[in-house]
Amino acid sequence: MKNRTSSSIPLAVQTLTKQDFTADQDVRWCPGCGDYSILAQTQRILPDLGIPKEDFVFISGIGCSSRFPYYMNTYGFHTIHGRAPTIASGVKAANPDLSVWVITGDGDALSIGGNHFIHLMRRNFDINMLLFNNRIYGLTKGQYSPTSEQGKKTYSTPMGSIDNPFNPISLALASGATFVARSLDRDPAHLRGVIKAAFEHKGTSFVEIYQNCNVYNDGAFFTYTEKETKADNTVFLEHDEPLVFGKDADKGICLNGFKPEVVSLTDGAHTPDALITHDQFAEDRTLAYFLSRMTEAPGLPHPIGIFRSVENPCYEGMMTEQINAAKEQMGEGDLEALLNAGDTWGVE
Amino acid sequence: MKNRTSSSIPLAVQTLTKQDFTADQDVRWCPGCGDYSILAQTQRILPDLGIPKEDFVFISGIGCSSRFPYYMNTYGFHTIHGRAPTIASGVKAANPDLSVWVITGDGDALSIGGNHFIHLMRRNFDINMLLFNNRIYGLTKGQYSPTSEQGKKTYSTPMGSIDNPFNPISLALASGATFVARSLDRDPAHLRGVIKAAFEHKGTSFVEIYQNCNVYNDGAFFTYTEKETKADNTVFLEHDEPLVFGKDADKGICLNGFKPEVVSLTDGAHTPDALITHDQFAEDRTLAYFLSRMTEAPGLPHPIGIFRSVENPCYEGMMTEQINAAKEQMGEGDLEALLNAGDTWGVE
Amino acid sequence: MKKQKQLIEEATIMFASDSGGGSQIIGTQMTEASAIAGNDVATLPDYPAEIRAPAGSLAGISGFQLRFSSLTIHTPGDICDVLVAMNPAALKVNIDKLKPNGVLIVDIDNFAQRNLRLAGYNSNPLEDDSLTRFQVIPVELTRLTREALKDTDLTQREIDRCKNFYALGMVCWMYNRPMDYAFQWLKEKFATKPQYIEANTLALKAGNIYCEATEQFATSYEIKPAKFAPGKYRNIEGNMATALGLVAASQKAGLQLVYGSYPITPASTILHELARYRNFGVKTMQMEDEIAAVGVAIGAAFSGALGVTGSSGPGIALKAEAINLAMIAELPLVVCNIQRAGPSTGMPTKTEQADLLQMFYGRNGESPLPIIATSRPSDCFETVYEACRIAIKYMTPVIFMSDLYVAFGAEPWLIPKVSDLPAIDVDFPTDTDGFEPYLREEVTLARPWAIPGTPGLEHRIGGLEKADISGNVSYDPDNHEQMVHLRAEKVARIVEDIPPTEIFGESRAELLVLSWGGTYGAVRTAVEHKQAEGESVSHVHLRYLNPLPKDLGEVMKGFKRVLIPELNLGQLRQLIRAEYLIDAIGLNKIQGQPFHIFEVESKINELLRGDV
Amino acid sequence: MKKQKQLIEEATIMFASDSGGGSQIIGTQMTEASAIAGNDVATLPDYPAEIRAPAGSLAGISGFQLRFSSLTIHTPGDICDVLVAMNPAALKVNIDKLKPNGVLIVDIDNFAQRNLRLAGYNSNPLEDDSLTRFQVIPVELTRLTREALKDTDLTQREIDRCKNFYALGMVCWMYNRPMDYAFQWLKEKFATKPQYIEANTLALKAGNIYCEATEQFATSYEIKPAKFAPGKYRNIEGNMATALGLVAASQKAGLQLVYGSYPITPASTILHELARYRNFGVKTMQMEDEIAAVGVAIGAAFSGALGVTGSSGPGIALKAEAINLAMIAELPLVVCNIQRAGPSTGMPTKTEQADLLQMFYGRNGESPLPIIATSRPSDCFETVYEACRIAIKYMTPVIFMSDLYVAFGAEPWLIPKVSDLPAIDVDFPTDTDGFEPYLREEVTLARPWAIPGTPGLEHRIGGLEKADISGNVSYDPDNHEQMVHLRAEKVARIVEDIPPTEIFGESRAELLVLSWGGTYGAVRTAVEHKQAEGESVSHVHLRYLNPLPKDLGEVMKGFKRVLIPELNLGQLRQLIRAEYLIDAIGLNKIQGQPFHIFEVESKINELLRGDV
Ligand SMILES: Cc1ncc(C[n+]2csc(CCOP(=O)(O)OP(=O)(O)O)c2C)c(N)n1
Ligand SMILES: Cc1ncc(C[n+]2csc(CCOP(=O)(O)OP(=O)(O)O)c2C)c(N)n1
Ligand code: SF4
Ligand code: SF4
Ligand SMILES: [Mg+2]
Ligand SMILES: [Mg+2]
Repeated sequence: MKNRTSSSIPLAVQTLTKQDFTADQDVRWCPGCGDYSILAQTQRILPDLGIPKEDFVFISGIGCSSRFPYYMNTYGFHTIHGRAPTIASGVKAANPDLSVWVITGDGDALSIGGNHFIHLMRRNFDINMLLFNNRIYGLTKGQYSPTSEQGKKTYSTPMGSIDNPFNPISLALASGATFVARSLDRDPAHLRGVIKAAFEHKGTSFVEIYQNCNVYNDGAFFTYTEKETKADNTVFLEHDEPLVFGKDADKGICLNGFKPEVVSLTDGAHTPDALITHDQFAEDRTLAYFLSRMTEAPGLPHPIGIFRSVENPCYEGMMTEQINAAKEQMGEGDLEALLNAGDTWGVE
Repeated sequence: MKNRTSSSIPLAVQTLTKQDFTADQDVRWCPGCGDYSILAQTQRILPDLGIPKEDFVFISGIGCSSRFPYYMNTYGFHTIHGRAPTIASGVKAANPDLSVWVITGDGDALSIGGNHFIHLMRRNFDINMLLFNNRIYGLTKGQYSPTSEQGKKTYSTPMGSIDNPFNPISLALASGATFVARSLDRDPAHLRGVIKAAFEHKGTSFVEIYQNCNVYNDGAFFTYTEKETKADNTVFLEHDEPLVFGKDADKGICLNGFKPEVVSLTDGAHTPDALITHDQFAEDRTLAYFLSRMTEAPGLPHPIGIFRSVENPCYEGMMTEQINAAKEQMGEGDLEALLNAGDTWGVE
Repeated sequence: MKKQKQLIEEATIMFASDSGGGSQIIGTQMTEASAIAGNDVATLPDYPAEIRAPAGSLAGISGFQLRFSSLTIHTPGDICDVLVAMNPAALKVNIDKLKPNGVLIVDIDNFAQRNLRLAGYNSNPLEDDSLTRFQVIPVELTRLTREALKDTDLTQREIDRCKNFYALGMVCWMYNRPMDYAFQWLKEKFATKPQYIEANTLALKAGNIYCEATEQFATSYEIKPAKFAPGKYRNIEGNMATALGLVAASQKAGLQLVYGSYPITPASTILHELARYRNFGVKTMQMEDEIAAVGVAIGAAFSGALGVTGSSGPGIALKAEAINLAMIAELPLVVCNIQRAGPSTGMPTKTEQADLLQMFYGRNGESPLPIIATSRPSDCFETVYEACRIAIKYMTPVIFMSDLYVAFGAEPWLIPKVSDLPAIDVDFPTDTDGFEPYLREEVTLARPWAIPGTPGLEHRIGGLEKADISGNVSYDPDNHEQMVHLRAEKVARIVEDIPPTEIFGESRAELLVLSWGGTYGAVRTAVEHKQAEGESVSHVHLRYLNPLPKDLGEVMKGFKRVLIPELNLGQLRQLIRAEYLIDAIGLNKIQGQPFHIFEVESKINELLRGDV
Repeated sequence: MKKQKQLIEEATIMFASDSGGGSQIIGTQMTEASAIAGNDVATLPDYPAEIRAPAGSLAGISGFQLRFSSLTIHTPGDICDVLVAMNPAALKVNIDKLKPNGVLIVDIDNFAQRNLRLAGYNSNPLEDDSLTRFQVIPVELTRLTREALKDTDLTQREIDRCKNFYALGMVCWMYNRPMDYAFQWLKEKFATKPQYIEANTLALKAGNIYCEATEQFATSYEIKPAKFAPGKYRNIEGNMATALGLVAASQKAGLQLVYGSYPITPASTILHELARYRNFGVKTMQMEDEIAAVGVAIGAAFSGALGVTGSSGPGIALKAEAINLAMIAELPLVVCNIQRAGPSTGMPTKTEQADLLQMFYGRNGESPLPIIATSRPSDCFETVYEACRIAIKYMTPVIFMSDLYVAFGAEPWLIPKVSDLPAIDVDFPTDTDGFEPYLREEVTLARPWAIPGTPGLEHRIGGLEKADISGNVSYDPDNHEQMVHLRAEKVARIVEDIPPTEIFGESRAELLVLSWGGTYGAVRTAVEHKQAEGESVSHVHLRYLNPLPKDLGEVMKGFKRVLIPELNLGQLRQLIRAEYLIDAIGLNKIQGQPFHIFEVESKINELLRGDV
């Protein structure tokens, strides 16, 4: 559906509203859960995408986040734990005209579903994945997840977890993802923008959304989302813009060999020209990977925004091409001929 | 076992030979298969590692490569498809003194076993994984694998495969692997060196070995392994050395922003100083990642050697620490006390 | 006003509130207090579906049912004497469980329009006639609690969270329960937050005093201690007992316990519990998925540890391939299936016992495994211990089956003496002479557990068919047949470890009720009742499902008819019919709920008298 | 020398060589030639275990057994008339399959010391007395082939690879087979390598002439065409027929076919075959694992395609959780289980039928699914077609069972007319009026297949229990019970689609032999033989396993005893016993090999006469 450009949007579609995307089921997340905001932003942005409601399909695994499809008045499939990418791939393969969305959690996508995650990225179906990363298992009541920081004390790790967490952005990039972004449940405008960009990208779009689980992991991302700390601890990635951040846009990031370095833009020693300029369209994914690793170095701000956005052929498109080529070469399949192919003989 | 230093090797161990590691079973790979060389190099290097034979455990999944343990006169477990990392983790967790090796194929590790692969890397058990990458499914007779180049024609893809292949090195790095290397079935000395280094590394060691499947994918790596082409198409990574390659060591690789560039060392315009110097111990993994991506750019040589080797705490070690800490805090577990804990009451 | 005190045999109470409202906590408090007071107790927590729903909504109601008695009881009761409903939704969800003329305590402060609407009430049930068949006791619980705590430093929100203790104080008064246990618990729980200790203690006392003071409460009840076999007791939840059983088995066997798991309701609490026993050397590993979880357990078993994995139906399905590997590799492994209501994701917070045939047959090829099932919370310890013992003795994976009802229920447990626990002998061979990886022990047919690190016993195992004795890969047709039979025979021989079947009641009678798993309590009680009425009915409850006890066929011959009540469509019945060609009759309930005693009774009536 | 020509009814030949040695190729050539000549044919390729073993080793031997006949046959034969053994290992592995006085053709050039040792012979069997019970025809096959091709440009290695065609030439002479088919095949196969066409053609002719010329061969045989029903035929392998059946079903239904799979023996060739039909719009997707494979099929089904997945036992085990999802989501899906010998990895290149109960019960909770099984290569088409038809008609996953023996075997297939294929009606609703995702069709209980992209029918499905009609999530106890019964009832109603049971033989007799799956041929032939001897025995072969035909209970009542031969430990028997309380008797073989006819016959004898 993505190839419908906005100019060709039928009128009926343009008049859709958030309400049209709201299902009649009671929303059952804990009061205060970050999932509400993600739902609301999705419901708000969808009417703007210019495609009819019936062409949206939301597919999820299992987890708090994965109840999402029930609340969307679109086609939806709440599948099994970790397997949403596979079912979404089937949906898209069978009908490339649908706008297919995978809704998943950090456990769903990266723990049990890790394999499907990396393979979805490399196949580059035109599917959008929203990963609600709350760094915890919400639905099963608070065990650590593959994105929980090492040492995290949870019900299953009373002495602290001992596995190193994944960096979902790095993993997606290394798996071959063509669109990789991060956004925040508590930054509605940014979130809507990223969801829209993900939709517009042709190929698999991976969006990690930091999501607050106020029951089992409250405040996990407050450094990046709350007013007092946000500006100094995040850097918003904008294409072709230097990496500048801080309350007064007073800091920037330089490259030193392969290492990022924070510099002051007010001490006169550095100008924005010296900073790394973001290039989300870079074919080479080293920059994006480099940015994704900044999350780990102390003192560095957390990158938010689109890390990479590169057009590559989509799986379903190539499949269609093969089918067309085959039809051209061998002619449209003729069942009678197929059954009678090879060496046959008659008996009277 | 790895903490036994060579100085403390008991004599009996030192006198082990390749023969000691050779099982009494007939080797059943196709004549000419690259697996033979990997087996031979492993059997040759093991006696030098200074640990008793009974402490080696080889664990594999399913595939041609995965028959490997049957040919090693050590403890071995030929498990099920893709799951060797999990079983190896259990072996190591239960007995950290064992030297645990995972033998796997590109399908076994990266297709069905992809999730266990990435999680093994992040947990950093002191386990060594040798991945025999022949870019094909050997055992099931020639379907494409997740490392097969796009467009590959196989039994299951008569019109060419349409998925983008994984880069196992990138994936391992993004997953958090602490030791990442690549070697060649047809370079016995290099292979032995890398196997030894993998063993010596404390933490998960990942070694990708380019392996020729002469039946279903013959010559897949000849550019990198055969005399005529090898020197110009590979660059051997050596710690603290500049990236120099070519028949006469006449070419080098420079960094241009985030992009690698081949330069001539003979035209006077560049000296080795201008080249990228390899740092396998760099904490930051961007360099290693950058090197891993070189495989894809045309004109660039293929890196062979150790991409990254960094010490991080191991899962089994941290587990032991927690156990010790718990014993210290709560005292060695007393079963009688445990059963009688909480609120109890007596009935006469 | 003079209050009356009445001696009664037993009572069943239900606490119900929003899931954050503390019903589980006060339920547990009351349970502990009753148990310590010497009653027999049985509990049934009823968690809401999956996620915390908005306050006041039907989907968010959390309930805790508790029965305590001066007699021996086996279930948390079919129906309640008292319902404490903290809001309209709690009332709506649970009112059907209150017996006619039962006591209904409600927090009327929560019956505002908004809450009524959320609960789907068109009119206020306290004001219309819909509750006339109950003794309704409306209490201004919110106001009273605020009043009682007005001098504390807590915020209003914090104060409101003490309401549950106010209610607990009331119930303690009603049943003459000392509150010391709760005081003590508060002290430990809030050791670092003394203001909470104080506030909840105040609330507790205030609730208690309220009952003493107000005329709403005229009678309190006394329930004498039950008769228990002598010994030391504690109150225990099923999953907690399972965790302890695993630790005990590993300790008695002198083995490390490695528990690989992936969170899933209702199995997760075994993982949580075991994770607390690092000082016993217990290694819990939360893995990336269920396959990895069973994988580490298998690897640990190969290394000589007690490898255990636990999950519920959907996760167990994922483990099938790996369990099959452990089966052919003949490694000891315990697989705990804490069943929940299926199929598929089903109703994850509800109970069922519909995975029995999955455990028998859910693997490719002929893959026989011993299967044993626990019957009640206090039985989990012994049953899972037995699973470990069999696994090690016979070198085989063993399936341990429990279910959500048992896992989350609690009851008094006669704490065993460590020295009385059956021995678990582990023999890691070291003798290289004549060692063969698949040379079998004569009686058990177990192969040797030769573990890595043992000099001279290096060998390879795997999932391909293996030659008898040598364990090498073999494609020999006769060898395959022999191995298939040997593996079946090994499991069959476990029958020798099974004690003779205990028949509860006469060994020859009209009707045998045959049951397994968590239906024990309801079935046993129903049969007790019927026997007390002089009916010709007996009960056999199976712990061992595979193999079945060898005398079972004989036992069944003593009865004209056999009734098999199950929370599925007849899975044990299918096995019994196939094995013994007996026309066993099913009583099948598949509602995500345990049997009520009366349901079993009326089926017995039907069969004995032909009333339908 | 005057050669004799003898008319015979049938012959069974076995070609055996190293796996690179071309036995499969010449076996197939001879099969095609015989089929085209009008014989009934049946084949049994015997692949070596997994990997190509070193030349000359026992583990590397690849065999191809072919029976051709002027009568109707159902199996590739119990025992061979001719064995062509290209080296000592080929001889050793297969000599037991040669009948006494059978013809043994060996390439003596390959009987050097080294080869004998590799095959584990202490002395040369051609020189000691061990082969005296056969007609040994030693041929210098290597030398003769080199001689015949000495004028070509091929290398010696290339020349040696033509030996198989030399052997084929000989066998063609022996059975008076025209070689045109082989000539033609060579032309197509080596279209780009004319030197290979020439060389192999030369070898073929030389082998033929050799027999004509040398005294070693005195007699050739002629086998008349068999009587077939009129129609057009082709020779077909089981998996190929399965692939065609899937394409046909999708075409007749007017649906896209999406086949998600992960390679595994013996299912992979279905994937390979289907991958060739892109011009039919067939989308084959080789996925990262079996779970993903069934996942894409389910997603495709949700989108309105015919979603199919195929695997073998271990892979099917992995799919269980997802199949259960499709079951509760009530989506059409076809799951092909091409069984191999288990348990675990087992013997991947051998046959068995031990996954039946896994297919019935290998999922958590009550998860009923229709199950149908094919009986022979030519039956795969119709059976898998029927699986698709049922899946779509009843909106349910359907299990299609085949096995390695059927999958790799070949036989003549009466090609159906496309117009004669049963209709498969697909109705994608578009009417929004009164649309409910779980409102059922009255007769079939199928829910509507409302697919994404349809305006106004937006709805959500999932793995949680769903409310009747609306399909919303529901935890209501009674609703759950109702849904469990509805799902069971839906599958039960498929019984109405099952034709009355065909009894081969009398409908009242001493013995009924009841079979399913790939044992058809051996059982049918055994019963034919016994009936010809006047014995009171009949045969029923089941295609539908779940539900069972509704007249089956009645049918079985006509017989004193029921024998169920199976390549497992008695899985259908278990079902039949439980369902009908009949003391069915088992004949169970679990050797990775199909039944021999005589095995079934002797069991029948035993039961009819009490000989043991
Ligand atoms: C096969 C299977 N294993 C385990 C579960 C239990 N389970 C449900 S959701 C979940 C994890 C949820 O975590 P996440 O994906 O982070 O989602 P969140 O609830 O945090 O949004 C688990 C373990 C399941 N439903 N199915
Ligand atoms: C669960 C399961 N699925 C599929 C298979 C079949 N299978 C065996 S090995 C293999 C792939 C082998 O490829 P790779 O790992 O690259 O090993 P190679 O044979 O090339 O060394 C497959 C698909 C299996 N044994 N088990
Ligand atoms: S448990 Fe956490 S993630 Fe789940 S609904 Fe509640 S707040 Fe949200
Ligand atoms: S098929 Fe390929 S990988 Fe397997 S043994 Fe043969 S040559 Fe080696
Ligand atoms: Mg989460
Ligand atoms: Mg491979």
